Amino acid sequence: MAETAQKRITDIGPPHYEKFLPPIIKENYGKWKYHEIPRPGVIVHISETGAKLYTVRAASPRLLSTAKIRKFAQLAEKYSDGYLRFTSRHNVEFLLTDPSKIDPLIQELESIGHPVGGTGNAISSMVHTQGWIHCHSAATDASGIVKAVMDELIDYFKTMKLPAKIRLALACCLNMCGAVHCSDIAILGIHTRPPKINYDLLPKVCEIPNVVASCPTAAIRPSTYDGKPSVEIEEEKCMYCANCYTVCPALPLNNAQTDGISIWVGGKVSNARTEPMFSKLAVPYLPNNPPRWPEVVQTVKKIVEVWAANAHKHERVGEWIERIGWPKFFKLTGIEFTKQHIDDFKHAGLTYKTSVHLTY
Amino acid sequence: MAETAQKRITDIGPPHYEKFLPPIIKENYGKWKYHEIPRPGVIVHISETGAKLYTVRAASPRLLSTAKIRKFAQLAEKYSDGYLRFTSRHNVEFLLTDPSKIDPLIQELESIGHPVGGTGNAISSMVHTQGWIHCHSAATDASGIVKAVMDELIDYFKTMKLPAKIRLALACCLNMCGAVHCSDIAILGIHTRPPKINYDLLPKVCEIPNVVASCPTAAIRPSTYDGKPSVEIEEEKCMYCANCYTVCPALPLNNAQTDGISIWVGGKVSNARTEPMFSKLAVPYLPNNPPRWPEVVQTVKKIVEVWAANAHKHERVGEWIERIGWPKFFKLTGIEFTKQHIDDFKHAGLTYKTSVHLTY
Amino acid sequence: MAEQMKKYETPLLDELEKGPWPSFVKEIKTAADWNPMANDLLGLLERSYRDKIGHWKHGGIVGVMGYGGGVIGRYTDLPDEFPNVSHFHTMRVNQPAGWFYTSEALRTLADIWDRHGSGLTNFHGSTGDIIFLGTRTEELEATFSELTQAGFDLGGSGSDIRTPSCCCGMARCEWACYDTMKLTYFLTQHYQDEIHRPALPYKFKIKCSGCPNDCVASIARADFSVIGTWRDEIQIDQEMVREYAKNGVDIVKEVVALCPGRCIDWDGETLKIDDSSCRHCMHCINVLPKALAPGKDRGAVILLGSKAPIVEGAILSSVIVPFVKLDDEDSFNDIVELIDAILEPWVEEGKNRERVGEFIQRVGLGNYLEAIGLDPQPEMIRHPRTNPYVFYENYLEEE
Amino acid sequence: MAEQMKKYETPLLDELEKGPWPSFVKEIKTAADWNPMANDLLGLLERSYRDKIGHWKHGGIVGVMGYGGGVIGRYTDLPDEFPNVSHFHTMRVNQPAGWFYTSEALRTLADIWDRHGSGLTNFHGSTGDIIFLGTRTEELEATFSELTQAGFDLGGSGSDIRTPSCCCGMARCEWACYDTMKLTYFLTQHYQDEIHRPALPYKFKIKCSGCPNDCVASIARADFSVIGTWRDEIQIDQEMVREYAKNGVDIVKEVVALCPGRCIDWDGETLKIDDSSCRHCMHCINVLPKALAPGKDRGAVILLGSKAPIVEGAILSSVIVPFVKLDDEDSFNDIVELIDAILEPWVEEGKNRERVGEFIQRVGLGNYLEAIGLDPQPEMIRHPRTNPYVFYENYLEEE
Ligand code: SRM
Ligand code: SRM
Ligand code: SRM
Ligand code: SRM
Ligand code: SF4
Ligand code: SF4
Ligand code: SF4
Ligand code: SF4
Ligand code: SF4
Ligand code: SF4
Ligand code: SF4
Ligand code: SF4
Repeated sequence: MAETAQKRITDIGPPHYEKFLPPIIKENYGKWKYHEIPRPGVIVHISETGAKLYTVRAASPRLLSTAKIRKFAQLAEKYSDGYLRFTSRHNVEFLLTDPSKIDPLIQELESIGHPVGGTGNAISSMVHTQGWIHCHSAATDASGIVKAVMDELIDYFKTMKLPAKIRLALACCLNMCGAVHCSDIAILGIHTRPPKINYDLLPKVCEIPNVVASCPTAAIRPSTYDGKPSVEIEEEKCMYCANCYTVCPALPLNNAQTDGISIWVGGKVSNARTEPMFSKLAVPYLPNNPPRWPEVVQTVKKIVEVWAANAHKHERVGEWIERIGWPKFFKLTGIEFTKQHIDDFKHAGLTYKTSVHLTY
Repeated sequence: MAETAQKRITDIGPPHYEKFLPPIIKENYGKWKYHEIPRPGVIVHISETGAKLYTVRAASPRLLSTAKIRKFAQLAEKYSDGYLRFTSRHNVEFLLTDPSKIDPLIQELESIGHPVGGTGNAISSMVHTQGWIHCHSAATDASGIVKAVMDELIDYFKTMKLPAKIRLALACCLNMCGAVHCSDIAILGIHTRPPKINYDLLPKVCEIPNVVASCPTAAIRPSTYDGKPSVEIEEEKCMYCANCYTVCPALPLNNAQTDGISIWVGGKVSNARTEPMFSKLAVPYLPNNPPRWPEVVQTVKKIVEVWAANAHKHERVGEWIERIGWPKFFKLTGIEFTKQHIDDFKHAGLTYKTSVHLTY
Repeated sequence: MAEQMKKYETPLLDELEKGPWPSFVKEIKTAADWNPMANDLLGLLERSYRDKIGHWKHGGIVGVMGYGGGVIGRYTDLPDEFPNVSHFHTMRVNQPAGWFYTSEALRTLADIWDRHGSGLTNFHGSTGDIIFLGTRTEELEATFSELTQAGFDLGGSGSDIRTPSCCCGMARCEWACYDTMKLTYFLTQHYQDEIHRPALPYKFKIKCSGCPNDCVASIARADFSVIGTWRDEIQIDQEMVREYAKNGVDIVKEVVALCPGRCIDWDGETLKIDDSSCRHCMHCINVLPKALAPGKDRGAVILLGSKAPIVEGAILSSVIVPFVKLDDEDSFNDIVELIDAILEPWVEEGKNRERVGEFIQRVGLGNYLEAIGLDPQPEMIRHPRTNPYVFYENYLEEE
Repeated sequence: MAEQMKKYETPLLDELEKGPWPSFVKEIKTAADWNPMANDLLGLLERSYRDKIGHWKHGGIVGVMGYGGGVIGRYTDLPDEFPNVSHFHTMRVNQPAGWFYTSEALRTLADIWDRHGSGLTNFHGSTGDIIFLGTRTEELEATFSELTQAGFDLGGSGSDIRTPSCCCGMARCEWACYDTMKLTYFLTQHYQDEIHRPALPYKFKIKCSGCPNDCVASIARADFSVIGTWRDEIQIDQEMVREYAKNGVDIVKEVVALCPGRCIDWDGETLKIDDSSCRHCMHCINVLPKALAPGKDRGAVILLGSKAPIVEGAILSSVIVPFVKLDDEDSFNDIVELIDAILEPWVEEGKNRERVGEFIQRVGLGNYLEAIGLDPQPEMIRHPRTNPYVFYENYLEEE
């Protein structure tokens, strides 16, 4: 195999995207004039040239077997001349030029369990992460909760009856790979106990100064244990961020009994109307209850429905709450307001209410 | 005088306010129904009972001689049955029941140099502080600048032609006794050089640990000088707050050459429409130029006039800037934007522009 | 005395006698005509104008017997040249609530000060006190004695409760949602000891405004801010609204569009307010004072912690009690209980020169609420936390 | 191999085969039918569902020759029970810009992964890569070799530049203000070395959105965010506006009232926009796509520094270049120069695991701008400082 090594190709980057663009896109690149959404899951883009591109968007669990990938490839060949793409929220999109193929494609997608929708004022797929499928850091699973939540909210994926877009996301630990920090509703896996120190392992695999430096609340101090260099954790100072665990495998926080989930609301990314906003804490703790996490599903559903019933048209969750005020959000959703909601981190003082703009 | 000492009265508090209320107020206390401002400086309050109270508001320099106080007392006796009050912005108000006395009172006030006005959409008196009249900490004078600014803006005191109220204030050092931090336009005395250490005095009058602890940027370290305990100041870390000077007289910052003035805009206190806001830095430095501080006067005037010409009705300075955006504020006023405007203190990161909501 | 006084040349200050705004220089000169302290102040101030620098030294501790507060010590750094301001201490005299006076009361004050001080005053200081501007140490006790004989007392200074102040409220304003002057007088009397004898980590200021317009700037300038409000419907006189419209008020642009609750509708005939979304900002009432008025179920919001920037940056007061009725003695006593509760953890654990607002920021509002026995409420915050760094101690305890 | 595979009972996971949303469990089972790694993953995951805890260990450093990034090492903590996932490393494969594929390309990828891995993938990872989910160390090099033969390469991981990603832009969107895919491809190619060989203090992500709708969430998820915009007038087709109005769009409520620049007027006939006050938020265009369009003078805003909360709290990207044209190779090269300038002080002075956004917050935006040679502009800030703690070094120097 020395030969292979000689021919080793590196640093070529991805294939050029043009190779994968259908002719209609090449011809109308940069010439699109407007779009319409004739039905949920179908977007038609009309070009200056008059050309029309029909996109059919189907749900994806993101975790795909190679078999399913081949199936998508086959569908693309059958309906869209072999062209397809994926979206920034991991849906799959077929790029059609022949409108008569839309219905059959949708039928076939639905028949293999991939509902069509997610466009316009809908719930699209949830951005999410690895969870128990692949990550050492996870405080909860990712795919399972997404499945349970979306099963319950499927109607909002397949229709466009909501006041505005609503983006759901999930991250299985505070690292927030799902970048849930700017989502309308975010589900976040959390630890609620300080790390347990593995005294045997620690001196072998961790650099103590790094570990000490990693802790944002200075809860970790160098110490010795059984004559060996180690660390000491002031438990009351720990807020379970797991940053120490990221730099030191001997400090696991995972805990089957006490790991759980928090729910966040009101973030957004787009600049439409209001500036991008962070999500804010709605529910500090819900238990990990596999396989279907009913507490999480019901809480998310409740928030979606209260928002749907009360928001003005085009009002994202955060915009709605800004208009009605947080006290009303808690009242309408029935979520209890607790000490945990009150910020106590770096910029906490700026989150206190410094006006009498209150509703009664 | 031992007798006096025995009869010594303490802790009686101020006289009860009822002693000083005119009969019309006692009778209509809590019964006022609405008010009108028939002309600048005159407010009439109408009671449920039909009673009418006429208030005539005159400018005051706040620093009053006892002679002037007696003059006010005399005017009150002549026009308002001996009743008068002062406002939270230090104007004097005469409380009349007889409307025919309004004109003569105004004439007399104007004739002794106390113009009438400050009501409605006007510039009222400037809240201000001691300056070189009385404070050891002052980086500039107070009364002199106020006089110079108000001489220039008098027309806005005597009329009500501005888009909204506009509150000006001055504080002669960062302690901000004038609480200028929430003013439409604030004038602030500033030092721009680190303290000069008086090595002889320091060990005698200052507690070194207190001095070290007082510095928010940790610029001060304990040291010795000439064998005596002292402190050392890392000059690049100092931002001239004078907190060390407050706790230690041996660390003066006052400097005739480099003390000066900064201008702040867009603060407000009322809850009307928008929530209370802090003032923000408009001009980082203007020189101390007594007796009339022309640079300060012209800058303030310019801001007032640009605001007056561009704001919508009822729009305070801060509300106006929020609508048009800061880039336009700098463009319209011609004020240069510099590194100093960019926050670098505790919550600096939150002042960066995290959206593409820009105007071009 | 007068005949021996120096005559200072004041070319710079003379410039500030010109112009339409009342001149503080004229006031000083008026006093300087007969009062040597005022005269030396004039000379010293001219010197400051020339030198572009103040000529006062850091104050020492001076005061009247048994009091720790109420006097600001002050000495010039040029005592040889200006011996009459070698001492120039300020006395803070507690103003009557709402700053109402009779001519007689003013004269009494002027007489006392002419006998003992510079003949110069501030009506009033930024905190609200009457300021007697400048006298010698040996005059303090005598001034104090005459003041108390006349029914006046000193205000606060140093690490004590400062003289509470308030807007004119029910005395002259239709919008007062509680009796600001009554509450202020009550609190001032109740806290006499705490005002006069500094025993706190730092100063503590109280200001009472009758409505959300906050005419004493309490939300920016008081550790303890009481701001009147209502919780039922805004009172509307539709006839009057129409009259305003007829007289040229553009109800849509000037009122509807500026309502932060976006809860007003105007069809040209009737003004409708969705009071459940009203933010109690006062704007619509301010613009249409004859037509609108605060509701009838009135009370106040209590906010805590504002201060100037030294040294952690300025703070605005934040909501600690979203609504409280303030219509009888009992409710005033409840305020006293609340203040006492608020002071306790701060007095015990506050650092020297740490204002209560800074203390709360340091220990966290949640912990502070626990310490003073108040339940967390969403009204206390602008929004819940955005960071995930939650302490789950309570779940820990539940185990 | 298949015949020797264990059959796991998965009562808990089976519950997640039910319901209308596509089931990831079905996907795993499909692969588990023939692939022992996928099969052991199924068993292990069922165990996690039972235990309510993950069964993965902290990853070690694994990779392909000469690259430091692109592979995430992973090992189960139950290797005896689930030997086929004792190694289960992820490979990150760089996606084509805009995530467009041909069926052929997809099949090529599937074939490679069937030969070397678990038969499971993510289309795509959160950063945008194609994720090949789980294989053994010894398969990495072979997979890499087949990938590059097929024209694909690995993406980033660790402290390197991560795979840039972008919205579909001009390929399928009428609002793209610059060619997102072209720029993304250009940058990806330019930074091959920096993507594959970690040499930064921490990760550095690049995302390109064609307009302020920001469909790749670049402002929240990229250290370097490029967001398209325009600076001339919004293009209006009045006829079409009227048609929307006729068809039931309430122009006043849905458009005028929600415009953050408060710069739209609609009299029932003509829509007027005061473009000098337009904030470029896209809302009016979003609601009336047939009638309105971004202006013709198009380009982008460049923002810097966003990241997830670990460990100082989340950051959104903030404006560093208020407007830049991006219509030729030169302008792309300018972007490269800018990125290089941005990286330099951070690489030199950044702490280990300090993102560029955190670095800027630590050293201060003003100082950082100086270091990279950009002038301060008011567009870079939400508002000027509110605290008076200004460093006057420049005045010092002037002396
Ligand atoms: C395909 C995709 C871009 C891609 O290259 O993959 C895309 C495509 C379009 N977006 Fe988007 N957006 C896509 C992710 C996003 C994201 C990112 C995200 O969700 O993580 C955002 C920011 C979300 C946020 O603010 O949190 C986003 C915010 C928007 C908005 C602004 C919505 C708002 O009012 O805040 C619009 C405008 C609209 O829909 O009116 C928009 C509009 C559109 C349009 C109509 C643009 C056009 O003319 O083609 C496209 C169809 C929208 C639809 O689904 O109804 N797109 N769009 C992404 C589809 C994701 C999916 O599968 O659902
Ligand atoms: C007399 C005084 C209270 C007192 O007890 O001393 C007072 C009295 C009134 N205020 Fe005030 N305000 C007084 C200081 C304030 C302050 C405090 C300050 O300036 O430091 C504020 C907060 C200012 C701020 O936001 O920075 C204040 C914010 C208001 C507002 C809200 C204005 C706004 O739109 O933001 C109103 C409503 C209005 O004028 O429409 C108001 C309205 C009023 C009314 C109309 C109330 C009434 O019905 O009687 C009074 C006459 C106002 C006028 O001058 O036009 N008053 N008012 C104070 C006069 C100060 C002076 O001499 O000029
Ligand atoms: C006289 C007065 C200014 C005036 O001209 O009106 C004043 C004068 C002084 N203030 Fe003040 N403050 C005065 C109202 C204020 C206010 C405004 C207010 O109360 O509404 C503030 C801002 C609000 C606040 O409390 O934060 C204020 C914030 C300060 C500070 C900063 C405190 C802080 O926590 O940020 C200091 C510094 C200190 O306490 O060491 C200070 C310190 C001082 C000292 C005692 C100087 C010192 O460092 O020792 C000044 C004595 C000046 C002198 O020689 O007479 N003064 N001071 C005001 C009191 C008069 C009165 O009793 O009515
Ligand atoms: C695979 C992926 C999640 C997914 O399921 O899609 C992922 C997985 C991991 N991320 Fe991530 N991150 C992934 C996108 C993100 C994103 C989203 C994004 O890029 O848009 C973020 C938030 C944005 C950001 O960069 O801040 C993200 C923020 C983190 C962080 C926190 C970094 C920070 O500065 O705040 C960590 C912790 C770390 O770096 O030590 C982290 C660390 C990790 C590690 C390497 C765990 C670790 O501590 O070593 C995870 C490996 C999981 C595994 O076993 O496969 N991951 N990570 C995403 C990469 C796929 C791809 O290349 O396409
Ligand atoms: S969010 Fe945490 S647990 Fe989930 S994939 Fe990212 S690092 Fe792993
Ligand atoms: S989990 Fe976070 S807060 Fe707790 S010890 Fe580790 S680094 Fe510190
Ligand atoms: S602002 Fe500063 S200088 Fe002016 S009176 Fe207050 S403490 Fe003295
Ligand atoms: S002036 Fe302020 S920053 Fe400078 S040394 Fe003194 S306390 Fe520190
Ligand atoms: S605060 Fe309200 S009640 Fe008090 S004077 Fe001002 S407007 Fe009237
Ligand atoms: S008080 Fe303010 S929020 Fe309430 S209705 Fe009037 S304008 Fe709107
Ligand atoms: S970001 Fe703008 S240009 Fe890109 S897909 Fe979204 S709407 Fe179109
Ligand atoms: S893009 Fe946004 S700010 Fe500009 S006119 Fe349209 S709605 Fe208004």
